[in-house]
Amino acid sequence: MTRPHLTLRRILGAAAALLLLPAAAARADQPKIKVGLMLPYSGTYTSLGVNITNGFKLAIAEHGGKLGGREIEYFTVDDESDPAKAPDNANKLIKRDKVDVLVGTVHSGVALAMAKMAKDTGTLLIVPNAGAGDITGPLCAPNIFRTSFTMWQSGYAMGKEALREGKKTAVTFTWKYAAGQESVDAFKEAFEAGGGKVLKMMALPFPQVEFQSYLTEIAALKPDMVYSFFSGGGAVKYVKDYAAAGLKAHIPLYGPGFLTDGTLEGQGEAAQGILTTLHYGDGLDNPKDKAFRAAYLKAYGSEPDVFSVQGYDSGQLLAAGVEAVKGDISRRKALIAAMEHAKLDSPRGPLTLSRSHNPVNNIYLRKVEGKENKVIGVASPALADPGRGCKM
Amino acid sequence: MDFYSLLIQLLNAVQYGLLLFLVASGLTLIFGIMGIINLAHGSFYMIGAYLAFSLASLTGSLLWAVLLGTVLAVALGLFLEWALFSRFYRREHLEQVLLTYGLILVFEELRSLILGNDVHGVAVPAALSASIPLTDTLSYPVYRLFMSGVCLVLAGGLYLLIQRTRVGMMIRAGSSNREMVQSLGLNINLVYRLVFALGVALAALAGMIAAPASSVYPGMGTQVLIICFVVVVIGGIGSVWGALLAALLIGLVDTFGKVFLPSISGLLVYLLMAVILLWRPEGLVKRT
Amino acid sequence: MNRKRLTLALSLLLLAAVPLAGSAYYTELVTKVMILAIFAMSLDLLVGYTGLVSLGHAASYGIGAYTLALAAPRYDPASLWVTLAEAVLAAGLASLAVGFFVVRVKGVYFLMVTLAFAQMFHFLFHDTDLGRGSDGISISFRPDASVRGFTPFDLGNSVHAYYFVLVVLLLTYAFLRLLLRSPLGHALRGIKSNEHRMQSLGFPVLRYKLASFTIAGALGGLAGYLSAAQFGFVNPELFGWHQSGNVLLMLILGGLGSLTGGVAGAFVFVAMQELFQALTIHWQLPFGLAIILLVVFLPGGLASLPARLRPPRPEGPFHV
Amino acid sequence: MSEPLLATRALTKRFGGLTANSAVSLDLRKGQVHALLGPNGAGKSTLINLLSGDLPVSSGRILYRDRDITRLGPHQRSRLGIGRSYQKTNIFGPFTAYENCRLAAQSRQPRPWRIFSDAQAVPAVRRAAEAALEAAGLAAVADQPAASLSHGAQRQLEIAMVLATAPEVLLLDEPLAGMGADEAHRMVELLQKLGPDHAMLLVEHDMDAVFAVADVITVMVNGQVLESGPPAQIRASPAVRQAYLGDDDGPPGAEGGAAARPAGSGGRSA
Repeated sequence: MTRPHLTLRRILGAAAALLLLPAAAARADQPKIKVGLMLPYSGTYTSLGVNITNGFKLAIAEHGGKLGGREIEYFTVDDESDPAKAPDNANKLIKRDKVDVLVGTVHSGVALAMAKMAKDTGTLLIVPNAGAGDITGPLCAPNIFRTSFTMWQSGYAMGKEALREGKKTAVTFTWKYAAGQESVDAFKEAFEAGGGKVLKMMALPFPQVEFQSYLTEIAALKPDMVYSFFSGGGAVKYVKDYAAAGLKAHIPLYGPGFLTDGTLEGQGEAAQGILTTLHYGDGLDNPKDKAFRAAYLKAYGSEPDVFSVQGYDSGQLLAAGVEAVKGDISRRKALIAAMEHAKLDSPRGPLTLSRSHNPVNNIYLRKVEGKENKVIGVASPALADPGRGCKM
Repeated sequence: MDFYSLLIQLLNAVQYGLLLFLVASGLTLIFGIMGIINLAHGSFYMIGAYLAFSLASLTGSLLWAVLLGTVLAVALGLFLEWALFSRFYRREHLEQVLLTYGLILVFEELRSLILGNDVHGVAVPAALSASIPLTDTLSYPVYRLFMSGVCLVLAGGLYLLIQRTRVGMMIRAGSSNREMVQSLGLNINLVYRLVFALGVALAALAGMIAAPASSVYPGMGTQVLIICFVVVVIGGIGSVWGALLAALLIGLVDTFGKVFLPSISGLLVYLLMAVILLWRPEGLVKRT
Repeated sequence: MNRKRLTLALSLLLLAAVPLAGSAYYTELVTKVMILAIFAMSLDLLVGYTGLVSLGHAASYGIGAYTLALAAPRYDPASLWVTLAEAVLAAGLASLAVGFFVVRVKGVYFLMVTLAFAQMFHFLFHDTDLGRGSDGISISFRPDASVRGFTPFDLGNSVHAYYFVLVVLLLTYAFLRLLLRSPLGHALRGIKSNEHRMQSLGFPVLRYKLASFTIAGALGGLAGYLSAAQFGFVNPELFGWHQSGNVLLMLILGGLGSLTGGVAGAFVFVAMQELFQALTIHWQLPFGLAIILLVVFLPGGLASLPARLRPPRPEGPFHV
Repeated sequence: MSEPLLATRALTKRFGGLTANSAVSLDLRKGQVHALLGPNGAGKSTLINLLSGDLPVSSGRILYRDRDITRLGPHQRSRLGIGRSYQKTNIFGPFTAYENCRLAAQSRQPRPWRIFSDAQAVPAVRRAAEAALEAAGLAAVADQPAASLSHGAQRQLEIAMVLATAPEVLLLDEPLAGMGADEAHRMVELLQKLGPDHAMLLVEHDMDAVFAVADVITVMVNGQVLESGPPAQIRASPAVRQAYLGDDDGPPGAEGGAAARPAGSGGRSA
């Protein structure tokens, strides 16, 4: 049994420990613009978080490290791609550090929680990756922007492309989470609208990678094609298992770009020839991309990828807004209007925003050749997400 | 469903079940003999898989990786038993839970520090990388047959150990009774240490041979741990043969659940457990 | 006794004063800690008083939280009082159903089975259409406390929310104190001490254990509900076994079977977590090591520390 | 003769290949102390465990007032009025002696689910607990933790707890085990006092005690009933002498007293 007089000492001790924690790291005297970077710096998506950060900082550096004459102060939080910790983490940046702009993140579940917080508190949010439709759908708000994509865009473009290639039947297979579900739904929407038939929509819980029994089923169903969304290590394994199960030669595999982006090293021979759709790719023949790649390589010593581009465009978008109000970010309406109407010169090509603050850009068709996702055409030019459910 | 798909799904189920058995047998042995509830058992599976990954990239051969990895796993088991677990045989289960919970955090974070958090593939050895074609679209990867084979060999070894040795007598008696063990003329401390190391090695070995088929990824240990608990609950606590039976049953339910009831396939294994709890609260195989 | 009353009153005063410091962040942080304290106290009924070591208590927490997420209308605030009652009821009923299976097994078996059932709920909300997968559900509006047009407080205001949670914490404490004083409470302690004898004295032990499991679950649901209301977001990780492990850890840190121990444990736990997180992103390493060292060298938890440092009393209670 | 309160019919219990009780039939009547004798391993404790429901029956029946209770759980039998004590002290160590008995009495309390009432404030329960302590001679140590009591007092508490549940049938498993002479004497007095109002089954190795209180004695060997009858009949039985005592040194419980305890039984096993 506890001795009663311990209670106070214990509670006091605990409370003291809490209060001793580092309070807000800085109480800035100069009016710096506080940017909160809430991205994965540990976990499966570490490299994505790092590349987005690099891209973002490169864009700011190109503006001389200042926006509208004000310096930028960064606050970083590792979101661990853990939705359970998302409200806590976002809260730290918004309430404790009182950031002006929140930038994040990769994982859709975390980003949804951030969008919710941003909507509640009015903090400006720029989403540099997560493709969940809801962020610029029901959760849309004047202060929420996205510079990446929605899952709908690449899925829809691939649905159209598959029809052009004469496919009649398909099976879809993805992880059972919003990003995957939205991707295959968009594919189905376009594919069936044009007369195709999706035989079966299969999904396994994220982040499981035991594909074997599903592959057996695909073989039994014998569709003309398979449309799959997986990413990262899961995509590496999936593409290899798909080939090992003997399916690749008979039933071609298609997917959004994430299926083969940043994964070709591991996928090797198994990935060759796979067609994917995405808003970026290798061998884009435009000057901005060449300049960006050179600058990025110089600054960080590594090749940029699609995530670096998205981080870079997030920086560009923020710059467009803050420059327009000459650093006076308290002029919210003007700031937001400037961001809404920004016409960015992105490495991916021209980039504007839709009414729901989602990027409007080309979706390219890419083919895996060696270690590259070669752009072989435009699957859908200037494709805009329909922004379903957004009332703004 | 045609004959060949059925056959392949059956092979998938058996392969998954055998792998589960390998992990769960270590858990049930350690519990049955030493009375230790080890939440960190799944971590040994994870450690095995990551050992296979890093040793295979160092040595360039999965075989060497598995051999070296097994030695390391045994060493880890001996060390942990000596440093920590030997102090906990007479402590409450709650404290064992706390200890092994702390171990999970440490193992996971060390893994993250040393090897990062990426999902990694492990190459299937060239000799085993082929697939056996069954129909024009259906084929079965040789490596998966190999996995089942290894699991069967290990299960056979376990059978011999349990049926033919004095340590095995103790395991069959399911005894944590020190006097009885000593009356068999065994050095109790040594036996405990070896059985613990054996349990660790079985889990790690399962992780190693599973690595090429399942990839290595953070959190793989806890997933397998919870399923192993279900195996032990269904099979009967401390019973190795119950574990085998339960693991195969779970393999079947899980695999065919994915085919026939995909929307609730994740739940089926737990529903199976609930039914068994009602029907036989002590598990399928009761220890006598 | 006086001393105990005094310390409780002082602790309460201290807790009541937190929002006066004016930091929204710390107000919300302590709100979170108090919610965890309710959660830990609910588990104490099970572990500390009934002797049932559950490693699946997160199930009730998750169900409480998901009840709000699923019951809340998408474009309007939900009624606090209605959804709160629904959450407690849902978690209680789910615990009753799970309890029906798990109270039959004992010891380590109980631990494994509760963990497995919590995982089942994890999959239920993760895999089926009920819970929108691993991304979870966001709750667009905070529950509304108004009754017939009168709004006593606003949960959107972090100070209001703080005092609301503080009051719920006190009510939970009072409820459990009363419960433990009642015949049921005495019977539960009897079961913890000697289940076999309780049975042979004529107590329907399974039914009592089921009652304890259900009440603990309902209160766990209460904590889960409050957390969902505070953060406006739920996801399947709420059912995760880390959640169950952490609350057990809080309880052990603070001392089992004393209710206030759970409260203190929640504060110590969060303080440790925040401290280690401030040190390194690999915070689980020192955290895990601390747990291991604690259990190796301090089996009774932090609560036993002062007693260990004090010289042993001459007249121990055990003389034969 | 009165109707039996508790009876067994061909009760059998097997553990794997071992038969611990084989076709045991006996009757317990109100006002009768029925002692069970036999060497260690004869199946006496097993029989008590079968009667109390602690062990499931392999075959045969148990009847309580002619009602078949073979399948009832231990707590249900206890509520019918079958109380038992344990050979190995089985009490609530951290609780006071009073609370041990109060808890026992509480099991008979109607409406146990009133979760906002004070357990200590139920007069009937308090009275029952106090009476049981008084009867067992423990009133002086009522407020001491049970674990801190002397061994003898713990044995008395063991009985007091059973009494607090106001049973009709008492199944007492070696109540004198490990007691000193004084304590044993007091316990025998208590048993004599309880005899007339209860049906009692007494397993005990202390021959003096058995012959002092028993109305009927059943001798078991190897799980079977060897002989059953009044003490005089048992004392005189050649079969009992032969099989159980393994000698013919004279009648058990005669002037030899404690010295005549059966060989190998361990006497008052501690």
